[in-house]
Amino acid sequence: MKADDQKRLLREMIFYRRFEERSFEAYMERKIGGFLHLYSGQEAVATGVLEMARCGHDYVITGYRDHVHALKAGAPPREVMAELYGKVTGSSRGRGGSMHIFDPSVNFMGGYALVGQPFPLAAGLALAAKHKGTDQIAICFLGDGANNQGTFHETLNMASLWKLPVLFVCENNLYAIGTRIDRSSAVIDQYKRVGAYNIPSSQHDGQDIDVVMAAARTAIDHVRGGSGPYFIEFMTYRQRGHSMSDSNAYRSKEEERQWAERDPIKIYGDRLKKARILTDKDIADLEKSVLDEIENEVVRFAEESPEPRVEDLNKYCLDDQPNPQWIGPLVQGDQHG
Amino acid sequence: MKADDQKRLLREMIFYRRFEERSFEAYMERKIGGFLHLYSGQEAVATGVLEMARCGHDYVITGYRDHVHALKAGAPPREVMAELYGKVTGSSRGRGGSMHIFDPSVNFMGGYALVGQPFPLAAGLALAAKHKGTDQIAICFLGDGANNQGTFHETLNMASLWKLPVLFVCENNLYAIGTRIDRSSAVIDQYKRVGAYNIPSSQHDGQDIDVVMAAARTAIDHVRGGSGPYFIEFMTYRQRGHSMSDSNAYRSKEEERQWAERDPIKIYGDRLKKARILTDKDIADLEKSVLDEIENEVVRFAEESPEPRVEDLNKYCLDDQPNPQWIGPLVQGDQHG
Amino acid sequence: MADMAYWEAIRRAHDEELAHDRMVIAMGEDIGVAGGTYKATSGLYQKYGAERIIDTPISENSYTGIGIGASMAGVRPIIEIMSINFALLALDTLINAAAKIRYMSGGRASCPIVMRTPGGTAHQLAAQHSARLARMFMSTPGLRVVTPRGPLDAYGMLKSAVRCNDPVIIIEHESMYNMRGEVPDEESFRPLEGAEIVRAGTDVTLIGYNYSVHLCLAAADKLASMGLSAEVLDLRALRPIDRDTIRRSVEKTHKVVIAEEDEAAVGVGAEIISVIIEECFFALDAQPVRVHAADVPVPYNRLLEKAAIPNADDVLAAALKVLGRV
Amino acid sequence: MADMAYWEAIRRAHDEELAHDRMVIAMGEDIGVAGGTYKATSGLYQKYGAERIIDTPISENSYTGIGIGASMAGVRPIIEIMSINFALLALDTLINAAAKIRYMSGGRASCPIVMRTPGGTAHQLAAQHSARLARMFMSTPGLRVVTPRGPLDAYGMLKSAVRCNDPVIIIEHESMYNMRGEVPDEESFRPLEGAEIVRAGTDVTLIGYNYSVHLCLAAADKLASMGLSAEVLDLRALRPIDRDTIRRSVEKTHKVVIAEEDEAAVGVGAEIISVIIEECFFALDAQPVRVHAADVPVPYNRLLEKAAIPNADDVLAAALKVLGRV
Ligand SMILES: Cc1ncc(C[n+]2csc(CCOP(=O)(O)OP(=O)(O)O)c2C)c(N)n1
Ligand SMILES: Cc1ncc(C[n+]2csc(CCOP(=O)(O)OP(=O)(O)O)c2C)c(N)n1
Ligand SMILES: [Mg+2]
Ligand SMILES: [Mg+2]
Repeated sequence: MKADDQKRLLREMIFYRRFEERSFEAYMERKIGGFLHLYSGQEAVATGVLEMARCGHDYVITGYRDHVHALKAGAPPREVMAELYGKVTGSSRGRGGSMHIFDPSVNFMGGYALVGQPFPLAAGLALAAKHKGTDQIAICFLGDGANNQGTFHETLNMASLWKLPVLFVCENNLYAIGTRIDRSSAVIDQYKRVGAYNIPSSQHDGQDIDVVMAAARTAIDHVRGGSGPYFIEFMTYRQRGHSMSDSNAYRSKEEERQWAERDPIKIYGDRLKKARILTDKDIADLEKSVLDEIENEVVRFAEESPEPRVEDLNKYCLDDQPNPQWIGPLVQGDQHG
Repeated sequence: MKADDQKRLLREMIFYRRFEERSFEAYMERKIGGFLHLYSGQEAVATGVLEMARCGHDYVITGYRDHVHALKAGAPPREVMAELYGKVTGSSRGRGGSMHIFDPSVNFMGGYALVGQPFPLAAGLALAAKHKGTDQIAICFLGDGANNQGTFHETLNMASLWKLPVLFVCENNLYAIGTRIDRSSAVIDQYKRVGAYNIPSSQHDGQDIDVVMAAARTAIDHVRGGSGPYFIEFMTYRQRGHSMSDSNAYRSKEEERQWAERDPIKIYGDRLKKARILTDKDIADLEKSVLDEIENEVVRFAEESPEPRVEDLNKYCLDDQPNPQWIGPLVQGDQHG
Repeated sequence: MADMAYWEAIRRAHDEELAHDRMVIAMGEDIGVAGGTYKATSGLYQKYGAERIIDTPISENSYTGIGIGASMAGVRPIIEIMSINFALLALDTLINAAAKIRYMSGGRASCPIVMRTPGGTAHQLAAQHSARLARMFMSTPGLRVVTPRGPLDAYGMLKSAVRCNDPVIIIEHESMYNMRGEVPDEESFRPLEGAEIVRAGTDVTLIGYNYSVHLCLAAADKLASMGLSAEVLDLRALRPIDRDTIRRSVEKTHKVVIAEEDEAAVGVGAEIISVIIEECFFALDAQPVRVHAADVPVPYNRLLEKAAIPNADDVLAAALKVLGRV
Repeated sequence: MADMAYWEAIRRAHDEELAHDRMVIAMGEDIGVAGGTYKATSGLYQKYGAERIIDTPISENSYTGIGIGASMAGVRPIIEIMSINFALLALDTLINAAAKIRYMSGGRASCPIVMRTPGGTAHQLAAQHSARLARMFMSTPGLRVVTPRGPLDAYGMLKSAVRCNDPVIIIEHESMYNMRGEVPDEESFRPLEGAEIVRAGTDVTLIGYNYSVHLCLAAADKLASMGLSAEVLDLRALRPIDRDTIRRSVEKTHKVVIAEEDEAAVGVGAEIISVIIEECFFALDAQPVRVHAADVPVPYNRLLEKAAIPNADDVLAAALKVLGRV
């Protein structure tokens, strides 16, 4: 990988971290409402996997912890932030909020709040790609907890049976809200749960973006090559609580400290410094430019954007411009028995 | 096993076969309605497994193909037949019919029509046994098709996690209605789907009751011994269509012929003859006595039993004699804000 | 005009839409090799192949979800759920996903699926195979819900549903698949909205949908023989409801009976009564009456089943009551 | 009398019932080690152990099914589903199994489970976390459905539900867990049936349940300040419905408003209107009005959310309309 790309990747991860932390602040100021699930600490996974995908072309779908996946998939940051603010300029026009970022213009097919619901949707996107005969693949990011839903089993079986081009990325951050993985899954290594479906799988460090990219390369090549689905597990850790109201009381400070040392931005930054690609000063500049961009382009846009109009409450429930041939009106007298 | 027990087992299987075939006839005479799923050809599985269980003590639960499981679990044959007739003397008082035989007096906890629904119910019965501290186990009989439901995955995970005393018996008859197993399951051997749950499993011939009993012994000892769940798969074949309306058009005559040779009653009868435990004449006598019993005790009872009273339509919807303390009436004026 | 069975009409709609647009596919249990429980897809597997007529494992929630996902990317799936009872397994993906995706994406994504399923009692299928549940879909914004009462609508509404950009739930009925009726030879469509006056009348309005329209028609015949003129209205669409046609009929007859095969509680009848109250309370000359099933799971025994489910005589009795004839 | 929060009342009921009967257990996601999303089981894991306060994986359909299976064999599970939206995943086991097992077994088996879950909008939780869905349970024979509006009922109805032999669905509300109220110090029970006249009045009846009772009370206050006397009726139980209390109130006031937080279509309000029509059509002086949410998935944006969900002013406006004051 070229040095420029490496620098770009580091900047992206710094940007994502700052994006999340800034939305935390906006939440505290009550500018963002609802549930807010932050991705801080897990950046290497989405960034690394999607770096290997063809964003804008491949379908990407995930759960409620979705900002960074949307951003890396190509959703404009200011639109994502505006969505968190509930503004009409937001990715989902202010209707979805943090958990439901959508940007089909870059094939980012949404964040979903129901744990496990994206599994079949992802397989369906893959089925569509296959049916259309494109070389698109579908990438589904979900947490470790989601694997306990029936949809995991049902979907992986069908994806394998029908050789669908779908990559399942399990972001194993060891917890589903406050429930540690060994208390919810009879098999701790999630990639081993897939043997029952004839789907190849593997487990990797999710904090080192180089590891993530190498693993994703293999998996994506497999899927795009027409060999059917692949399941890839990355071991990672969320640095913050599950959502804003969570104090992390269920996990030890020691565990948190250990994982903090394996911060993906730190790991990658140190590597680039060691390789003399960047100096401390360069990184400080990067951080400054990110702060600047987020404040002046992203947040300002969100702040200044208008609210949706209350008169538009009913918009988007159904197709606003249906073809009358399918919908009606019905001509009375055209009776049948 | 003693010769007397062997003779009894053979008679039981003949009885079950005749019971099913006789209900087929009654269905044709429109004395039985609804859906009727017959067990002919699979008798060695339920008979063999439950021979090794403690019927009346252990919990047994299954799908809609449930007559023989109920009978072997201890439900009186005439009550099961009366249920098929919809009579008030039936196992479920005429309310359930063929698919919903219940006899909690012998811990036969029902037949269920929703494919996959009994998985969690069985685990729940096991949880209750464990919680009560008895040495009961729960035995869940289901078909190969049921393993594709999400409840399979969800339940097996929890059963393993909580070490519940539950035995899952998969009756793999190769088809789910008209869909052959290789068209619905990415892994053909069903016992291999269980690796993901840390549950021991094995696969056996389901047509030879001696094989079934030996395998069931091991599995039941494991479960009753407190080591958690076990999953056991028996390869078998239904001789008739899925239900009355099914012509079996999707399977070859050749396949049917091959399996007909492996009729469990024939296999066991031949073995007992070879071992000189029974002669042809003995078997003919057995058959005659079974016919006689079914005609004169079972069917006659069903025929002669009364219908439920239409006035009782609303009975059994809720507890008919609730404790007024929990239900009401509410004393007005006892207000709160 | 061809005289055909309800199932044949559905099969024809499938066939035409599959031929018309390669993006149309069908999925469900036993719909392919086996041709469908009610033959609604028979022969299509042979004609269009396994990639377009997809036999699914018994995994209702996820194969429905796969259809929904595919629909977000340009495919037009017709999803069959063998019985509406099994659709309870797929409600998460239908209600939490399909019905809400357009809205929560601010109109940027959509789920043009069709989900077809028979609801209703047939012949002693007992509690787990006899639910009707139309109410659950009818109450969900973001869905369209239609209930074809005969071959013409079964054919033409399925065709419209496939082309419509919203998720459409088509509720059929186990006891209607063999009903026969006329369908034009040339390709045609029937709208997904609009109640239909199936029989004009002046003394009382009998409102039905799906199978219960036939109970209303039978009751109207009997009323006619007594010299009473009943108007029979087929709701056709349960979502959205055609309030105008209901109002106009009630303003004409001033008396109304709603017949549903389902239990009353929070059901279609309750909603229609409320609509009438909202639209034309003061046009009512008598208290509207709902005819409905007993408030119990459906029993197996044939006498109990019969007692649990309303029939044409029950509609007749309700009409006579509304008309003050009893 | 102790003043306590709604969540504390639920916690106390759990604690007392767990202490009273070893067969009582609790199950749900994050209810044990983490103490429950709304603290309704906090501290109980420490007190009763992992065998009785069971943290479940994210497997709603099957852990609910496990609870149901256990209940058939003598255990009394209190099952928490973190949000009613997720309960759609468990409807098969709740509606096809729990609600029907007693009936289809001819009374030989029963499922004495309690399922508790919050339904309702809170603060911008958006479409997949804001459904109310009480209607789906209310329409199902074989279930009991209750909606405690405050700590007293939250405490006393949970206790009764645990001891009752039927499956009981308790619908709580995200926005009520911190509401406070008086609960007697001594152990007590509240019945699972019966509507309650929360405030007596003569001019108009305002009917609510769950959170919407509070909208009715607030509207009644405003009406009082205008010299109008509203009677506020809390349904308390959605199944079975207390038809008598409703009828008596309407016969007194002749005017009625039904307030529900849910969308109107096939909802609680529709059923109550139908009940009123059936019970006392001719006692009505004005057309009954239902106050309800907009017919859309719930939007995230706070202004849209506010516009989508009814408030006390909407109830007031409806009351004034019914009273002919506008
Ligand atoms: C069907 C469903 N059940 C429960 C929840 C509540 N819930 C939200 S997130 C979550 C934990 C999910 O954990 P995991 O899949 O590991 O993802 P993570 O939050 O760790 O990224 C739960 C239980 C939900 N949103 N949907
Ligand atoms: C949830 C659900 N989906 C679909 C059906 C329709 N159905 C009834 S039996 C059956 C096949 C089940 O096959 P299997 O589990 O192998 O059992 P078998 O009939 O072979 O004994 C299907 C699809 C159902 N009853 N329930
Ligand atoms: Mg996690
Ligand atoms: Mg089978």
